[in-house]
Amino acid sequence: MPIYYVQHGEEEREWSVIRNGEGLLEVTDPEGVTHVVDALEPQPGRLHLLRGARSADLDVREQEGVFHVLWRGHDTEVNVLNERQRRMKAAGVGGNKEAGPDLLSPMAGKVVATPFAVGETVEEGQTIIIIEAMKMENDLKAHRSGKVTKIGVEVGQAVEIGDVLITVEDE
Amino acid sequence: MPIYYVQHGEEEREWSVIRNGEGLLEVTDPEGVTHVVDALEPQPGRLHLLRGARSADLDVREQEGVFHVLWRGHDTEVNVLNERQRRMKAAGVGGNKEAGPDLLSPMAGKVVATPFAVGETVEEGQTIIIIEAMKMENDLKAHRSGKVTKIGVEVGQAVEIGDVLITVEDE
Amino acid sequence: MFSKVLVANRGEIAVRIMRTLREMNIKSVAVFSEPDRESIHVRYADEAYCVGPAASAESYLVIDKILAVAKESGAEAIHPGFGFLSENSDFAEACEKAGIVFIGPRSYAINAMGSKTHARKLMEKAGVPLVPGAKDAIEDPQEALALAKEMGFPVLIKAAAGGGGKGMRRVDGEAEFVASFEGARREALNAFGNGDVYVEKFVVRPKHVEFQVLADQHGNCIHLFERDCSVQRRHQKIIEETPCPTILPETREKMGEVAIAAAKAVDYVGAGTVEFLLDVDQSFYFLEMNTRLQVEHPITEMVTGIDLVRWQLKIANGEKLTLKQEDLEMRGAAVEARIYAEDPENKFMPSPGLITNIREPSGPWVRVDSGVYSGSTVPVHYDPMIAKLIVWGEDRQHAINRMQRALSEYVVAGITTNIEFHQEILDTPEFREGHYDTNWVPKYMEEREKVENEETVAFCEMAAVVARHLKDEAIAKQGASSNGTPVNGAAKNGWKEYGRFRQLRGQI
Amino acid sequence: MFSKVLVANRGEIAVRIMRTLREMNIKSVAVFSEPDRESIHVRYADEAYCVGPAASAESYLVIDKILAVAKESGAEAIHPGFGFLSENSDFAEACEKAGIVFIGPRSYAINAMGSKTHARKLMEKAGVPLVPGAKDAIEDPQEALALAKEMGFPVLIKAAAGGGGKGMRRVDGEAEFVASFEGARREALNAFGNGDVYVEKFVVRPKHVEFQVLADQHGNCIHLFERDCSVQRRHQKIIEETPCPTILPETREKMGEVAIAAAKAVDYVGAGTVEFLLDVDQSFYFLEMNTRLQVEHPITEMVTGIDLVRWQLKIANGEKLTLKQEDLEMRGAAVEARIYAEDPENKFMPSPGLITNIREPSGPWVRVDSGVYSGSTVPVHYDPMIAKLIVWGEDRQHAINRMQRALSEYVVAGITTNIEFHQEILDTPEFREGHYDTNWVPKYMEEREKVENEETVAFCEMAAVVARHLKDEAIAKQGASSNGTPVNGAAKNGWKEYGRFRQLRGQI
Repeated sequence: MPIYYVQHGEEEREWSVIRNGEGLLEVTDPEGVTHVVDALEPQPGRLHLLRGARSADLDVREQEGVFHVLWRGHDTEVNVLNERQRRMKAAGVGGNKEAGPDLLSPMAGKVVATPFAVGETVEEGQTIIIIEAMKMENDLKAHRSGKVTKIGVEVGQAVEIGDVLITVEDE
Repeated sequence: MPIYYVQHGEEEREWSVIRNGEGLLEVTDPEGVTHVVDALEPQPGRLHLLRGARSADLDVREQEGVFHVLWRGHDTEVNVLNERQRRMKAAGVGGNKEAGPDLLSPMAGKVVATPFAVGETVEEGQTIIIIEAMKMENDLKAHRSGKVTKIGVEVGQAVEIGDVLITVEDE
Repeated sequence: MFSKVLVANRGEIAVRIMRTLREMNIKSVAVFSEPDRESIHVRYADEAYCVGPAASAESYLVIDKILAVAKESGAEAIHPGFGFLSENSDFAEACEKAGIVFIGPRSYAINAMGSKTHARKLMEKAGVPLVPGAKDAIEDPQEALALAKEMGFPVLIKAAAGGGGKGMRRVDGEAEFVASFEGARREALNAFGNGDVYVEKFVVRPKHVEFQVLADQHGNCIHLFERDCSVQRRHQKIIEETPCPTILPETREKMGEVAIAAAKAVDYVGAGTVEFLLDVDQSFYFLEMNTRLQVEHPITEMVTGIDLVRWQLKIANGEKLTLKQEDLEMRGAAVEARIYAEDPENKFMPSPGLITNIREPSGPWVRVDSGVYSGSTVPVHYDPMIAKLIVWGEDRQHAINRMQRALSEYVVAGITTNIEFHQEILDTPEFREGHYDTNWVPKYMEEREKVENEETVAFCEMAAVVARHLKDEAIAKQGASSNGTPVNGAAKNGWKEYGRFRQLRGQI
Repeated sequence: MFSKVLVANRGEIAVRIMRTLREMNIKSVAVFSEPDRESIHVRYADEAYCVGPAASAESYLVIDKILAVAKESGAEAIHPGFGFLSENSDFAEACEKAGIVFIGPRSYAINAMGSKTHARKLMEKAGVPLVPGAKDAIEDPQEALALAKEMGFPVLIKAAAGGGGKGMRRVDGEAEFVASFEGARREALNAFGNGDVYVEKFVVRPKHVEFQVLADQHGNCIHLFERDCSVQRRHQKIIEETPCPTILPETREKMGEVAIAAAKAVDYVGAGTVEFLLDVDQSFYFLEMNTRLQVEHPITEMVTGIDLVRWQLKIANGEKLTLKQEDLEMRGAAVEARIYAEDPENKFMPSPGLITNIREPSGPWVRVDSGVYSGSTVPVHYDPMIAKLIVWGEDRQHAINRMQRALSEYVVAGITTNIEFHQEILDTPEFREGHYDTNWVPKYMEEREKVENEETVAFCEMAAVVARHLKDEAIAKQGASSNGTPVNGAAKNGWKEYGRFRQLRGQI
């Protein structure tokens, strides 16, 4: 029976799913309760579930291993791994990166200002870079206190999501 | 330069298309006039054309070699073949079937009545079979005059589009 | 108010009802037949229960199954929508017995209005004007023929239990009478489980004008003005509008009063519709009363601003009608176009199947009550109406122009629909002038010559050629088989690749 | 009337204008920047011309290019929408010189109202009440600081040429003043090509209430009631509604008269909006006049039944305003929710990108003015507003419930939007009671504790587990690589395969 592992905060929750003889899914939750679920993908990216009689029409898309579940406007992110993925993660393949000294750009946009120079000290929460996107200036705060060791971008430069902007290392 | 053949009534019209250095299509119509066309597929099955400045947002889907072009509610069917398809058709591969003695079902539904028996004579246009679909009875007329040689369906039977219903042969 | 309501219907009307339920914070319970597992009303509901196979007689029409779902789910009331069990008095009674509120009139009113012959007698007594020649149900074709000859052709054969044009035939002469009579009986039996039909005089240039009524359990009854539903084919309505373009204000007032009298004659409760034939001389005749919500109810909602489904629920819950006749006002004009899965170029044959792509119109004063989505299959088992397009305008002209705009935005690919046919109808002088009657569409179809716009045809040809070329390019690029469908991204990126190097081009 | 009109804008507002053009049988001409080749307004138009690269300053804002397209296409008039060139008097003048009708006021009115300092002087003269402390543009931060200290914190730094919250900063104390001042100047310069800013007293609990006006070229001017736009964040409106829930009828009348006086003071022509601060004691102050169509114009359209874009066109064409103030009536209530591509859980960071799937709400009294579609990319270069959701209701309560229903239907996948945030805001007691002011959202955000519904979270977890399982099943079936996305049909047919053998299951 396929087991799935959901990361919920610190906790890892174990689910299992099996398709029964009638074509329905038997889903066992972390408390050990088994639900009979009729699952249908009416459109690409859409999932309609009948858990017993409860009807839920969802949008479920996977982005980098995380499932984004949209239900009636509510957006929930769920980290779910199958057994193979969990083994790979345990072996360090494709695992999450440790939060490091690099500040990554959370958006695409244009660099407006970098108030700190290399070598200067910043406090966590101080504005460390300003990025313009969609006609608004967005102040990005330092993610940690420390010394600026590298500024990876120049004023006026276009940046994409995930680009390394500034590196702050412990003093 | 790829040539395309459009069947328009009895006539075969010749078009050609080539992509120029700017990535735009140069489309030459049957009169020999060349149009510069910027073609984009914004969504699956959708086609947006800029012919010069003229903008047209279309739905274009191919069904059995025929293109259905939907533009602002208007539905146009276009038979278009590329050179290879035209050669194959000329060689009798995948060509259109001759209209034969078989009456094919134009719809999915249930047979309600077959007023004629095998051996009887029908006139073109007489009701030869009644099919219920979507709660309405639909009278299908004989497609030709002749003698009923075969009734391929029974009253109460479900039929699909294209099923042979009744065969009418020359007397 | 109820906390949970079962909707004993499918498709667009089930969704329309559930929308109001959600706005009222009432949980909705759907029922569905096996092929409707993918249907939009199942997706929309809070709960959903399968009630059997495709055939309505084994699923949506089985009273015991519907009631079992109501009990199982804890629904306190059932909304029947239209069609199916909506005008079935046994169902209304069974609900009552089961202690579940039936959202509609009492079974007495359904029975009284459900048999057209009975209804006519009641209406006659209440002083409601009737079409000449109304009679009891007849079984013998020869007896019926004799009657028809007596009142003179054309006559109309109608199902006693019927509605929606099923089991209804116009007969113009003696020769075709018996065959039509039997066809009507067969259709009626099939559709309603009751083959009773009757014969009446056919009024030749009538408008079908109906009045919406609302009545509460405390004796209050109002009307919400008229709808002109004369654009019909085989007694199926195609386009409805309000106000009726030819009704005079004094006629409206009179008809409204008669509609209320008709409803009161059967102690009506809930939302109902009194149908009339309106003659060119403004005289009018009672046709029948539909004891349920009507397909075309949205146009009334648009001009009055009143949510009819909400009032159905409030009335069923015993609340008083707080709307006063004198406060009601029609603002502007509304038009509804029924979107059918059918092929107008091929005798309006049904066109069920997979909808590969749908894009519904929107924007100012456009409403779509839809029962389908991209990727849904229109099943062969049920009504071909897949959606309703409703628009509102400051006046009739604006509403029609807006409807044309909305239709031009409507994309339904994969199946054939009557969208283009609507555009054609709306552009005729007859429709623009508003003087059409219920016979107009069939007459129009006979005389119709479809003129193709040469320029449009040439443009669409070019589009098909371009589409073929893009497919061939994608195939060449991917080395796919010649039947392969190119991935969307390919053509899209193709453009992007080249697009970067483009300047303003020659246009400016 | 014009036969062809150029729409010098993009996205949802361009489409909204083109919809009215199509309803009036006027051809529409789109302009687009290179990344907007795929944009919905290009697809919707009758003609479309590329006017340059992504940067507005090199495309949408280049007067010469827009005019060249107008000439090339033969457009007789230009509708500027909002933003971009809509309040640029040079553009209005250039149109006039080129013999093309600018759909908006004369350049004099744009200039008079465009400079807020100038506008305030004019308004003062016209007897329009003003917020205390309005002054001229200041260049020196120290001089500005002195002024701010004089009137007392908090103060507001505003762009003289601005609008839409750009170049606008609230400053609560001396320490942050200079940095904010310079930030505001930089933003203003960036957004409007003009870095002038001024400082005014910040009214602490104000409602932002604005009046829609319409004025023709013949001296007639009316107002179409108010809009409450107090649900704001960083001076960006989020939710707008009409009527304002706290305005008294007599205040409405007074403010309406003042709005007309303000418009007349600059010989206003066309559709415009006079913005006020409304205090809890019903006193009000002129803020500014927007000399163009407003983002939130649809809620006014919904309660009045008047198509504002059509009147803009008629007025620009020299027609007389046939609407009379005394005939205008607000029916019911309307609410608009702006759908932004942004992440409320991450400091409202912009979230541009590919929209993988979109499903817009519809049904009774729901309107979507959308600028996107499934498969479209929200570009990083322009405003993050991708659509507007507008609903109407019989009263405020119904409108809010309907908005919640519509939001629950709205699906935008691939990017992050503020749909869930709207649902949260609409459910707060502050919003439900209507007593919110322009400072409420930021205050709410500070105190906000997001409570997750455990049951919903568990259900969504289950959904993700099921989705993972279906992917794995499809992969196993197809032997695809572990990263492959399963084809939709696979899972769907999977169900069908098994579905045939199912009966009613255990539920009934």
